[in-house]
Amino acid sequence: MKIGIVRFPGSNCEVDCLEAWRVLGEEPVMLWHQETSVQGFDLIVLPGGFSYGDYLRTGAIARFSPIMEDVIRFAREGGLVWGICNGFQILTECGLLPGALLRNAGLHFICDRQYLRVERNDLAFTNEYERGQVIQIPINHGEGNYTIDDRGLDELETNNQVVFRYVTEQGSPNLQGNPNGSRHSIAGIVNKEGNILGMMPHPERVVEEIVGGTDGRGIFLSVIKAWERRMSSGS
Amino acid sequence: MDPKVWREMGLKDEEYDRIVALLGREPNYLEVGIFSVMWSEHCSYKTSKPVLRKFPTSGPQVLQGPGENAGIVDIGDNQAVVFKMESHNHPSAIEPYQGAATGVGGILRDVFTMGARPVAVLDALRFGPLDEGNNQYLFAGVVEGIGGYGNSIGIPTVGGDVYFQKCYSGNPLVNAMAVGLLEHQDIAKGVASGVGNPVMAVGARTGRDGIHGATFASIELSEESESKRSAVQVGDPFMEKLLMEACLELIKSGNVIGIQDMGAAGLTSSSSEMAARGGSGIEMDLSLVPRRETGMTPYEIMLSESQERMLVVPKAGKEAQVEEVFQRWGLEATVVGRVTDDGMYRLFDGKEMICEIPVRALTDEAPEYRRESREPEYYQKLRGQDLSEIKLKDSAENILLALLANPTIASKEWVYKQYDHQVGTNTAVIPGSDAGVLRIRGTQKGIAMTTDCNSRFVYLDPYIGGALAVAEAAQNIACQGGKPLAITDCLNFGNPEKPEIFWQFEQACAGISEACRVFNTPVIGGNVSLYNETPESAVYPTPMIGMVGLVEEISKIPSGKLTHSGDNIYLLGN
Amino acid sequence: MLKAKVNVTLKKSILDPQGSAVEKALRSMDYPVHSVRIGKFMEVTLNEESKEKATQVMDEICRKLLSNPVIEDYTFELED
Amino acid sequence: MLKAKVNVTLKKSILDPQGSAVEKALRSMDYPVHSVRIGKFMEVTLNEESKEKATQVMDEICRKLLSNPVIEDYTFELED
Ligand SMILES: Nc1ncnc2c1ncn2[C@@H]1O[C@H](COP(=O)(O)OP(=O)(O)O)[C@@H](O)[C@H]1O
Repeated sequence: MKIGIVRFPGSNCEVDCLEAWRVLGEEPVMLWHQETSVQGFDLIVLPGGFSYGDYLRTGAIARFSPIMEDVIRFAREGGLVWGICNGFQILTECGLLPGALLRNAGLHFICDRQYLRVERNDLAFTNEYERGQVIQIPINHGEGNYTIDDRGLDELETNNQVVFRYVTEQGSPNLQGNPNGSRHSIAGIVNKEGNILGMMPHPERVVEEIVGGTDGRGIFLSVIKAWERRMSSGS
Repeated sequence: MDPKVWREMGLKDEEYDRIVALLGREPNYLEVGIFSVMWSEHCSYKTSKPVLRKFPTSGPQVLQGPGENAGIVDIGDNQAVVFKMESHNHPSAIEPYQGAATGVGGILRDVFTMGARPVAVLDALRFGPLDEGNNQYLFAGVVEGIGGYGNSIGIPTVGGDVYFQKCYSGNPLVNAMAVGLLEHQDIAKGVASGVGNPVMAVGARTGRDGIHGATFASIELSEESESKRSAVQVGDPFMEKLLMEACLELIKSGNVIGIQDMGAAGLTSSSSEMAARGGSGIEMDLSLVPRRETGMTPYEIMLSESQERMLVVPKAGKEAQVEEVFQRWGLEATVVGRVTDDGMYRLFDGKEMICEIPVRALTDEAPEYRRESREPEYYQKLRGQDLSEIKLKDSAENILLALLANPTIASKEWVYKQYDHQVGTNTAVIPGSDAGVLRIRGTQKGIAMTTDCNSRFVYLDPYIGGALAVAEAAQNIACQGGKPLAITDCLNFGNPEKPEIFWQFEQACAGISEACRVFNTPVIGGNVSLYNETPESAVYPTPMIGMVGLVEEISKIPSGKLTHSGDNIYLLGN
Repeated sequence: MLKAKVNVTLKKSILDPQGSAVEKALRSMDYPVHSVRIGKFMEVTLNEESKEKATQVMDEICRKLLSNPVIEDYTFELED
Repeated sequence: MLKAKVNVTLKKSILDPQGSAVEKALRSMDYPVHSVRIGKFMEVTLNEESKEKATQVMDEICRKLLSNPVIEDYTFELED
């Protein structure tokens, strides 16, 4: 599988992503933000970090990096794009995903283990999980408070675009389980077509037991499986 | 020259006379400024040097002891750990967020300038009680600043400690430690050598930030220091991230003779120290230094403490390669001078020579003081106290509850949850245990790290307290399965010109030395922060210890948690 | 050169936790504060002499980069 | 009630990393930008009718809480 990880100035989880894929047997390619083509890739990952220092707004400047034009084309043509944390922020800034990420309601940066509920498992990104499964994935952000207007929120829910929700250990998406004030406890969403995933939590941090768990593996394995299926069905 | 000039810059009259003797003439204004920062306590260690010389600093594991930007210890397999701790107390008292943030930035530069990729940060913090004055504001601002910088640049903060004690009201301590990893062949040093080799300024442009910061760190805090506020610098972690990547790439390329961070006293200290280490001379043309602001004088350029800058001496002919690496990271690299062989420190403004000083006069010839030392009165008085006369004022249960509720003892989750402690995906033990542990990718090994110092003990008995700080660090490392390797320290004390304070300093250092010999953990680097006083009092003597240990088999580290009901609990020791 | 002063504010419908925090802090200090909203203030100097062109440029960069229309509004003023 | 509009800016000689990053970005997008400085904009509504008192209050809270005099300057304007 040909995976590209985009490295923006200020990205800081790109190597973690690379290593996570390696643990699961893939060998991704690092793409410098000044490149102009993502032709031929099967998946583009926008990693976490503080692209351009996250000055002004998170992800706001990265969106104008030369490579993003082709990433947008790639995504619109159905290519798989996965934005993690800062990557999610970039995806909303460039309009590939709806809504925006505001400062955490508690105003503090949060680094913590967080329970998530997997809302759907029919995606290339989630087929290895059960629907409704509660997984523990670290969060690490100062601005992960997902917001969108009422109509947009309705649309997300109606179209089943919410992929991960912040929940308590028992799986309830209530106030107590919501670390940052996100509307409807939204932790991750996809576009209508299901090929663009944006999420605040960091699954690449939990693919090895020694550094805290393996609940994040599911996404990586799902993508690999979806790709293998596609290859074997010859499409 | 009007004595007011050097006195305001913090030089004593006899120091000025010494300068005149060394130069054989009166210095000009710029030269006085340069001497004043180089001979400040912060840069010259003029008070502490005689004491620090007694630290054990060698051992088979030590690849680099004190004297460089950071110390290095061997961990086998051609790998080594680089670490150092530094204070940013005074800037944090004035502007907590930026003071703490730039503290992290500075200590990270000390580590990557050695050629190591920083892998962890620790922070040792001391504040006054939270219900008093602006301590809450300082605490919140400092924690946010440390997180703000470390999180952004993407180095995990994996440990540290926090105490709240009356003596720190108005004079908080903010000590940051950075730990890096490298392979032996990548070790870089802060030397300028090889006649004709270029000297390059890289990274951020120079502005009027923090002029006289080094001197500022060497005086007591007072109402007046409020007005010396130009000493506040703003950190730019994004710039530092780019600078770090560019420097590491450059060092790997093998084109670097020497490299050093422009920290306290900026261009002045980096260039003169590099020349001194290389046994060379250096000359620079200040009109070539990239500036952020217009109309800066040579004095301002030399004393600016703008952050995120480095001085690099590449091999002659490799200037273009250096520029190319920095350009790719969106940074500037500019030739500002060259290495000479006559041991002189010369500055030019275009064609005009504006400073000429023997390099050694700035470094080796800095004055050294043997301060008077006197046992303080409180010491014998407290020692004479009969502890058996102290009665419990409440039930044991209530006392336990009160202790657990004490912010110094209570959980520090509020602090470390604001720090990214996992980025890099190597953190095997996150904050909240005895020591942070990182696995070393591709090996079975790990490194454990901690910061410790119970300053109340040190106050009560500086010798034993100093030794205990090392012992506590060693215990914390051992509890996480590590074998202590070496320490760095950050010696926070009051005004050493007071004999009682100097006594505390000497005693504590002697205690640290003894403990380091016992644990076989040499001191491979550190930092001294004196004059930690407010008009009311000095802080408790606080020799912070930062220790790193080697974990042979990372898979075997204990969890430090009570996991099964019914398990036995043992108390070890006497 | 022309200088523009830009104010970027969160849309009314968007919660402003930072503003609320400051509001609470001020109230607890007994100031007669009803509400606080926090946004951004930017000064942009353009290498441009024509006011008309400058207005065009400012409008474009405010829309594209300086504000996020999903959550923010902007206003700007050109100085003489 | 009276409304005050507050601009908080970094002092001239203080480094503005945000501003520089935005400046560079705009230049690389080919806008004729000379410089950008970024500060804060706040709207404070006071439970206060007297302009004089409101000015006093605003001055105080700007100094004490809304700006950090070590690195920032502020200006405010009362609206009618
Ligand atoms: N400033 C800090 N930064 C990061 N971690 C911290 C900090 N303060 C405390 N911690 C974490 O919390 C742990 C417990 O702290 P503390 O309650 O002071 O106990 P201890 O005395 O065992 O160090 C520390 O070992 C460290 O891992």
